[in-house]
Amino acid sequence: MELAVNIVLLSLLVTTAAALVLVRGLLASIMLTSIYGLLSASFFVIMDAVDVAFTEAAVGAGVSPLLLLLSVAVIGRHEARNAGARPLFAVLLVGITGALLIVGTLDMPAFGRADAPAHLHVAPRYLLLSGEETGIPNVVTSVLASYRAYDTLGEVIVIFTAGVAVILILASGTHRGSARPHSAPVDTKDPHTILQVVSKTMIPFMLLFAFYVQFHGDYGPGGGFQAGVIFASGIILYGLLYGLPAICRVIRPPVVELCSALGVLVYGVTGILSMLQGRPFLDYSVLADDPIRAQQIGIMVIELGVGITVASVLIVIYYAFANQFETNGN
Amino acid sequence: MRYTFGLVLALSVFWLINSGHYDALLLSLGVISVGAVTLIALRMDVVDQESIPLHLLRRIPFYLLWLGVQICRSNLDLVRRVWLPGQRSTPRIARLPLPQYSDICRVVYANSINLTPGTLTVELAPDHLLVHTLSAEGLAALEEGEMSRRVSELEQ
Amino acid sequence: MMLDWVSGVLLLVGSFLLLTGALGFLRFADFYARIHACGVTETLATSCILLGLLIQSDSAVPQFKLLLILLFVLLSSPTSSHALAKAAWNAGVRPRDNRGKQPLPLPPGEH
Amino acid sequence: MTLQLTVITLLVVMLIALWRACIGPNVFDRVLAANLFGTKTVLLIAAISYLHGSPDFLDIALVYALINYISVVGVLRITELRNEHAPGDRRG
Repeated sequence: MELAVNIVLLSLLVTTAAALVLVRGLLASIMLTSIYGLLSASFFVIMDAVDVAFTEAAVGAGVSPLLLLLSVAVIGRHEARNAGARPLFAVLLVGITGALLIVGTLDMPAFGRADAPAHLHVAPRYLLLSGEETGIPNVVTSVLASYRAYDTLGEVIVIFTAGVAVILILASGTHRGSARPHSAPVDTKDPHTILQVVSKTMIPFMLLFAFYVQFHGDYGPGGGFQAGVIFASGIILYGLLYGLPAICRVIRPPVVELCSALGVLVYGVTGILSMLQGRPFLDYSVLADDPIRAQQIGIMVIELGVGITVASVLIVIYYAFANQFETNGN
Repeated sequence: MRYTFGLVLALSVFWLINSGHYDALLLSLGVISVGAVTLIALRMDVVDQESIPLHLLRRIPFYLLWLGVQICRSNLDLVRRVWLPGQRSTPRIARLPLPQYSDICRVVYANSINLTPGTLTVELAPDHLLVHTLSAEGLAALEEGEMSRRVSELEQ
Repeated sequence: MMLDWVSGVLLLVGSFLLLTGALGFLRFADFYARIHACGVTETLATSCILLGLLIQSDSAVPQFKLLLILLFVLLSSPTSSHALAKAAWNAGVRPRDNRGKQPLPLPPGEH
Repeated sequence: MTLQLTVITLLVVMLIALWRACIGPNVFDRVLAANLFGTKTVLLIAAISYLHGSPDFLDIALVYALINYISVVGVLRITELRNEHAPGDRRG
């Protein structure tokens, strides 16, 4: 049964990818991309990678099609036929790269083999001892936030950099270096009564669900990344329905910009705290007397940092995009 | 004030159902989270009688029961239409009057129309609805106005 | 045992309705008619399948979560149908008859 | 047994939705197909989590149920903005 479902899902994935290449029109591509995301999430669930599936669900269902839609609103929705391009060269390049990748997979151990290097190195220790060493039932969270905290710090900084880059690219001339809105309210002659009333009911629950995901990452799927995305989705939904000025009154742009840096700062300071006590960077054992308790506190604090950064960067990106197309019309 | 209290109550129930862990740390985090969300909701100005329709609570169970029966009936109709292609269906698009006074009732009415397959609200203007129906009978049933009357009664 | 039967029947009815909706989605000639076909699968089929799963479950937390999912789906799916119909209407897509040939007569004042 | 049947039906429905998303004919059909795909994913994840006997996947289904319709709202807003920018276009 599982094998059959896997085969069907994977062939659907390949079909979607092929359709993505063939289809013309950017809105159609966005919709196919979102279908691709949904399919990968189902696939991850079947492979038991619940945390990855959760991230894919949160990003693929809401935020990523939305950001793509916003960029399409800025650039127009028809794909230009590029006259000067040489598809032959591109096909050759892609073909060679693909062939090299396939040759690379030949050396890999068969899927699910017990003696694959990935299962022999540190994985057994994570699986057997992480519960004792960190006191956290969800192995993914303890690996992500404790054993591999350096990598996660890197990821958070990448996200922060993306936010900074979007501000730098989309900032307008009059308000340099910032995505702060300076446009008139959107036209309200066509009110979205149904959407507004339903969203009014849903938004508080979306935000609370984000907090739930943030704080229950120790026990089930979830954590800072997913929570940040869900929180930002709630805020962006409000912004879409009530206009940019309204959402900027609720959460002021300078505050969000500050928060996106604050999250990284919280993460980094936690690491430096342990250095000050003579321990390695990001060794949480100094945070409390009991080492397990210390691990739990450390993981919770850095997950909070991750959540704050992810949520604020997404909101900053939304502000920058929305600002762009709401002013372009005037 | 009533609505804020209602929102806090609903959010707390939502947290407790989802959480499943009832130790001191997570409960206090829950209190903080509910507080923060309530604060944001108040700043967003989404806490009012539209999002927390306390005044409808007393009558809405009966309405939902009636709506459930309607949904099942129109589903059967649509199943027939899909599997028996010989049936002539005559789609219609029309305006319906909106006697309801409050936005919440208009939204309940429009969304009830959307929930029953075969009828669909295209636009909700202040004084009328634009609906698309899959068949002339569906439009006739809406124009007869039983659903509209029942929604209006919710507020009394 | 009895509950297993109820759950099985609910799941079967749900699957049948899903298939019906998908078939309608494939066959109807007009965009607005296709939204109606999706409506079938969204409301009753989702309720049937989620309730069927709920009966199979034996602990409280998943049951409540399934109820929450059902509640939010029932809130958001009619709303998204409406949003889509409105977006299409605003973009100038007008409904056609059941063969997708003739445009429907519009009520006075619309164009 | 019926659970397996449900999963198979869901996969068939997904295939049909994908077909519709590929052939169109207009943009809104594709949006509708993506939306249908989203709700079917909720059901598929819920059903699979029961098939595996581990109902903690339900959080993922809950996320979809909460935020799936954001992208439809985005489509609505963006078609509107485009109409505001192009005064020659028809408005309903």
